[in-house]
Amino acid sequence: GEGAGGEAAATAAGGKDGALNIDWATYNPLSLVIKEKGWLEEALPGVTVTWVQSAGSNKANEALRSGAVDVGSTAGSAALLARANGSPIKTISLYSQPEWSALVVAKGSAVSSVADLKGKQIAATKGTDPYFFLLQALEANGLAQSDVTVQNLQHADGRTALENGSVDAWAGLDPIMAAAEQNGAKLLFRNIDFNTYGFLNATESFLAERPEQAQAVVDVYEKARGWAASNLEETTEILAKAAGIEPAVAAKVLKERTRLAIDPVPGEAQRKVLEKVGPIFVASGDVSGQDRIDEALASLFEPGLVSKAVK
Amino acid sequence: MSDAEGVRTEATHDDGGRAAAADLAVARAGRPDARAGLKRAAIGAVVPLALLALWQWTTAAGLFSAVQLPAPGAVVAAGAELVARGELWSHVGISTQRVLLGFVIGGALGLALGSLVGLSAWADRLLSPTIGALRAVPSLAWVPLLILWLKIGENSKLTLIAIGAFFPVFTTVYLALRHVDRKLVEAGRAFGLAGVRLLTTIQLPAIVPAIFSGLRLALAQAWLFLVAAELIASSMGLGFLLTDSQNNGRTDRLLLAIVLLAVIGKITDALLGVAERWAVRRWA
Amino acid sequence: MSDAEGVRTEATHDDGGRAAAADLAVARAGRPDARAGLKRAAIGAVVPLALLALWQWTTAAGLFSAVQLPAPGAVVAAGAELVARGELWSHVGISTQRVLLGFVIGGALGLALGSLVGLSAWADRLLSPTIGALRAVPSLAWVPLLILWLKIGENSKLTLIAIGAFFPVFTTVYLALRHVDRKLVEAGRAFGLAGVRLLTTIQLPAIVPAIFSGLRLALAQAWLFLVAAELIASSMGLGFLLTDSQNNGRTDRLLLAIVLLAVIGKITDALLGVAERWAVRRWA
Amino acid sequence: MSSSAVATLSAPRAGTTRAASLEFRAVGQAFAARRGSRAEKGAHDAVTRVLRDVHLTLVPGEIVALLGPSGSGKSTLLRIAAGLDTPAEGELLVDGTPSTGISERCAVGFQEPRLAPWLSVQENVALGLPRTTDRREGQASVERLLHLVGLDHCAGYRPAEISGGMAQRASLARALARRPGVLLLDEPFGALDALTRMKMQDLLLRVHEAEPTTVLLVTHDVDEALQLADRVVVLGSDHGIPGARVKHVLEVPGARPRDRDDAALVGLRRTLLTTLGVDTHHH
Amino acid sequence: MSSSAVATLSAPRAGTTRAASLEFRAVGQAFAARRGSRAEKGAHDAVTRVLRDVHLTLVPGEIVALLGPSGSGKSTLLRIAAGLDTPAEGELLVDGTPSTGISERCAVGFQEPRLAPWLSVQENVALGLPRTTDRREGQASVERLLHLVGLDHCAGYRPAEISGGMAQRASLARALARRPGVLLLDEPFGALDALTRMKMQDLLLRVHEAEPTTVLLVTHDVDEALQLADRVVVLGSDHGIPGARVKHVLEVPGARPRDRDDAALVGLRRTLLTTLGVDTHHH
Ligand SMILES: Nc1ncnc2c1ncn2[C@@H]1O[C@H](COP(=O)(O)OP(=O)(O)OP(=O)(O)O)[C@@H](O)[C@H]1O
Ligand SMILES: Nc1ncnc2c1ncn2[C@@H]1O[C@H](COP(=O)(O)OP(=O)(O)OP(=O)(O)O)[C@@H](O)[C@H]1O
Ligand SMILES: [Mg+2]
Ligand SMILES: [Mg+2]
Repeated sequence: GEGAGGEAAATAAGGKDGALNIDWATYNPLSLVIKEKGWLEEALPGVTVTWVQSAGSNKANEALRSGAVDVGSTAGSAALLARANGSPIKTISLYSQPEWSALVVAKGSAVSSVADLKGKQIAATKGTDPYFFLLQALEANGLAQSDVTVQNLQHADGRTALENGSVDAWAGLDPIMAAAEQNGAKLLFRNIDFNTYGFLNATESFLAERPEQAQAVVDVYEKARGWAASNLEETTEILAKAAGIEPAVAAKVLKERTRLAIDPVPGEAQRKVLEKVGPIFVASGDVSGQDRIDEALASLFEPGLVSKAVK
Repeated sequence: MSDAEGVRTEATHDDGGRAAAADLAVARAGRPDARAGLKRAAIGAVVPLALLALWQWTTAAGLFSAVQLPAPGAVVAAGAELVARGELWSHVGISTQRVLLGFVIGGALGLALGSLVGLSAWADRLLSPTIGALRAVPSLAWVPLLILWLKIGENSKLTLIAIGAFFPVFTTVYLALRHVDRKLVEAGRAFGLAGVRLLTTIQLPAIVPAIFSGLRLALAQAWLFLVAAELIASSMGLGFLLTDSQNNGRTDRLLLAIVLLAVIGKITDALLGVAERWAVRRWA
Repeated sequence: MSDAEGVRTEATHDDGGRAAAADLAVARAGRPDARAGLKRAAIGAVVPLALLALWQWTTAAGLFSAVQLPAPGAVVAAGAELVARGELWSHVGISTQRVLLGFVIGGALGLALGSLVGLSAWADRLLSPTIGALRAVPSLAWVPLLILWLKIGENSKLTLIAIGAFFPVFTTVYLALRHVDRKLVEAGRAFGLAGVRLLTTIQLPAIVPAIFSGLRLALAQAWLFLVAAELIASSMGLGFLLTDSQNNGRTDRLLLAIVLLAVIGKITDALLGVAERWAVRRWA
Repeated sequence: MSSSAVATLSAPRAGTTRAASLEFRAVGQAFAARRGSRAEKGAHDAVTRVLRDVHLTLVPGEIVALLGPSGSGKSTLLRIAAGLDTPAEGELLVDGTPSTGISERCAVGFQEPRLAPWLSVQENVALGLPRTTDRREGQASVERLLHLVGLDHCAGYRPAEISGGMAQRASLARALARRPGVLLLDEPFGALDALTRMKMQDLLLRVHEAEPTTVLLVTHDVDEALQLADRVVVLGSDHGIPGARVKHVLEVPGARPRDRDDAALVGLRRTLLTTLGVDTHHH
Repeated sequence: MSSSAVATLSAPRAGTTRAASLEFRAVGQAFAARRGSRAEKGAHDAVTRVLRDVHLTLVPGEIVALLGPSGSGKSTLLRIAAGLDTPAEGELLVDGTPSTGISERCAVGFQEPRLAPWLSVQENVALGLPRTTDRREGQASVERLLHLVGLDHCAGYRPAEISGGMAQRASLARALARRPGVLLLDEPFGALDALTRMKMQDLLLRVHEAEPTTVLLVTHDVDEALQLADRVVVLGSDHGIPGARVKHVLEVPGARPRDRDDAALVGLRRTLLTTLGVDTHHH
């Protein structure tokens, strides 16, 4: 993780024409490739590109909200939540369909199916993809949320809690989940369709004021997608280095759990998942009404740029 | 009492003892205590109200968008919504309880260990390097360790808050004990006081002001550590509300949590201030 | 010097002045300073070494898995790896720089405002309620606000650290100024000292011990706030290493970050301790 | 401790500080009993009256000694003169104008030495210098004063490293450094042995001669009062009425230095001791 | 301030505290110059010698007055006797056995009152009570002592609310409360007016009579020494040699109370003053 290129330069963040502030994140492999290769700087000569790391969807949203970055990567659910709560962002592309969440049990656990989780303790981080994954998994297996106790823990802490027996299962997130697996933990339940995709989002003002830059970003992402597909080993290396994880873990994440070769245009598939997640936000009070979800879902996608790029 | 530059002379804040002409005259003129208290509160409210007005103005002027900085009204509305859902008081109640318990435990340990290390050269050499190192371990770093050792129950939360409260008391007591008036300590020793009796008769009373500055910092730090503590498997509490709203982008609730933390923090601090005034009247 | 119970008498730590028989005898016997320093360090290392042994034993005995609690060796290896990648020193360097700058800024402001509020009844009434409320706002809560106001550059990080360093100094100075020996202040006033001259000649020197206990707490708190500060869009620094390793499940790096924070925190604290000893010799 | 040193001390700025008159007009003082203290419980009144109706005028250049039993209010009166406390009743006039607050023209030697523990003896004495003093000149006069009070060998010592009597002399030097219009001294020689005491009394007289300032000197030593003062004022309270007032004022005859065995002084001594309640025939 | 009160004070526990002997054997004391202080710079040696080769034995029940110029080391010697400092040379014997550290059998009245500011006068005096004292008995004897030193009306006052002389009396009462085998008093009457001083001297003598304890009394008043002491010891240094030693020891004849005008005493007074450097014919 260096690329500290812009820690000081980032002060100048904001809507200057000659500057682009964009995030990179270990959960967005394409951003790592682009940053490593310097393609964005290449595509936008004369523009100062500042790379800012996002530690998670929540951090990316925070940066988008404050205008600290123009383009940021989040999970689909997080993008919906942000938009529903008034953040002026639009999804301009999809960087992956990841299977970053699953239900995990400890080595030697007696739990062998989701149904066994009735009455048990499960660790999850509220408001994140693993949490939504858990709720969908429970529903799909005929359990209500009230049938289990959800312990709200940060992702890394959830793993510790699982391993020291504080909880019976954990709605895990990669790469921590992959590392836990190496250590003997078992994936109890997985379903890639319960994950909400990786959304590349831009602020509305950025799209309105600097559409050429936005187009360039989307184009470069497509270039990276193509390159990553044919250079999986090198992509793995880049991820392992950036995230500071074992190459084996990185390989697992990238090769088994991430689909990069997807249709990058946000549309029906994403809407279907998000329609399930939306009401959960309302029920938990994180969003004050279903109308806001509906509104957000109706206005979130901005497929124009990426449609042009894939043509 | 040449108080020309508005710089307070000692006498002005002298609660006990010496009351010269002016004070006597005032005392004769009746009890102005209640009115003075009101006036004091009014002056204290000036800055917060000004900040509030500034806040209202910036949002009204559209300097920030509503997600960036919601208007005060929106924050109040978010509070009302939480009240309506019956959640606000649980948030406030559970956090206050955690902070107070953790503060009492950490503060008591800080006082005890600060006294020991401050007075015993052996304990000083043995323990203070370790304690000094632990002091710089951030609250967030304790979280995984505490989960590992104490699991995810209430214990680990209280322990973390107690850790936060421990260090300010420990440090102030430890350092203040070195500077107790030597003549007084010597007098105590000359009259046969030693060890715990010397500590409680001379040394601790002599540092009552320092103890209270440690306690007030400890209470503040307990509130600071609350947020980290409520990262440990909680679904209630102001710290939880804060992180949760931050993650969800509910800036209105986030600000509500900040304001509540500030206000409740200030209230608990003011209560401690009352205890301090009593103690200072008694001991200093 | 009846030091029977191992409880230190004042005289034992009396750096200046009075040196009775025993000390004179020692002085004549040559310079044992270096040896005494070594011995002191050795005693101070006992507890950390014991903790290290305990750590090694628990991991060797398999009480915790390697991800829960990696063995000390694994942590050292993680450190070596970072050194090899040339990253460790950048992490350490940038964090130390941030902490020191923030500490200097926050500490200076704390001293100035603490003096003002401690001495001027007006400033006290006007400001202390607000400051008391802000004191309880957790570091994590400042993050979104600072990003909003100062964007994500170095300024917002330094500001957050300075906020952390401000309050301990402010609080200790503010409270200590109330308890400066009245007779001495009166003597100063009788000799025509007032305002800033009274402050610098009598009041501040009289509270040098309190100032230092504030500064030491401020330095510790600056390290604590570092982690929150480095949540603000950074990709370097020990706080970043901590959160990043936590997110990526690199427990070995996480522990490395904790140990480094503790060790560097203790080193900066020890340096401050040297300054304190000098100041105390000069002023107390 | 030469006369020339005293003269040099005064020389450079001679005339800048003029002796001032000091007048107490119907001055009274009272203290509020400490809230919550046991003292309050039995008391009918929460206010203790210490001084009442004190009238006293010091003409410029005069030396007045203030005598009175322990706890009678001597220090309290001196504090009022210094402007450290405001009287509850009456007023204080310095040079004919009512004075509140600390006057630049007064210097105080407190009953306790009140030296700043973190300053050396020399730095403590320098605190007394008038604010406008030139640095070099100030240092020179501090050195001269330290020499005069016999502390030149320990100019760099801290207050904790000197004896009680040495601290008292340092405190005296600090007050003298101010070269004030009114010099207020609260038992300045209380902690000194006979010889040092005589030397210091001598010093005071010589300083006064070189630069005549108004002096109000609290003492508990009748002989000292008679040796030094132009007038002796005795404070005391009337039986049953709380609050001390001026009970006696005695003019002391004869120019200084005075002979202790002078008949007039012996008579005055007896009168004063009797006033203070000491039976001079017993013992 | 009745004799019966003094008697009652001693009555309940009479005989428990036996007067002890006190012996200084070749005692010397030196202080290290403060590191970094200016005092050090000019000095050849970093050590200042204050006492040298002090030999002195007090038999049980004896009253010895210690005289000497200001800064000669009187307080230093008293501190050694109290076990507050260890002598650099020689040793201290209490009742014939070498003593280090604070002895339960000594009580000290310091040169400054050293009252705890947060305790009332009464509580400060109670600090002096031996540790084994029964609560009620302790309270009674504190009350009696406060009455004897004339502070009964301000038992509940804090030290900041009493005058210098009152504080000194409170400090004396605290030392007396201990009913020690050896009573060490450092100028206990320095801040008192003539009448109060006589009363307090009287009190000391009566307490001593009721319960004869060994007393080492530092004073700067030659008359006081002659009135109270069995022997007068003068500390002083030989010219050019640093460090004070015992220069003179005088037996004072006559039983107490003594007449001040007794010819023998007048002669002794003159001798002592001369020893201390005061020319008794001048002034
Ligand atoms: N701050 C105070 N609060 C209450 N009472 C006080 C205060 N200061 C002084 N007094 C009272 O005022 C009286 C006079 O005190 P003052 O110090 O003037 O006496 P003094 O004549 O100087 O005595 P001494 O010779 O013992 O120094 C005492 O009875 C004392 O108790
Ligand atoms: N802590 C110390 N460090 C250095 N020197 C000291 C220290 N304490 C005392 N002295 C020196 O020892 C000498 C004797 O001091 P001491 O207090 O015994 O005098 P004293 O006879 O009691 O005088 P006084 O009558 O003025 O009280 C003084 O010259 C003083 O400077
Ligand atoms: Mg007085
Ligand atoms: Mg002395």
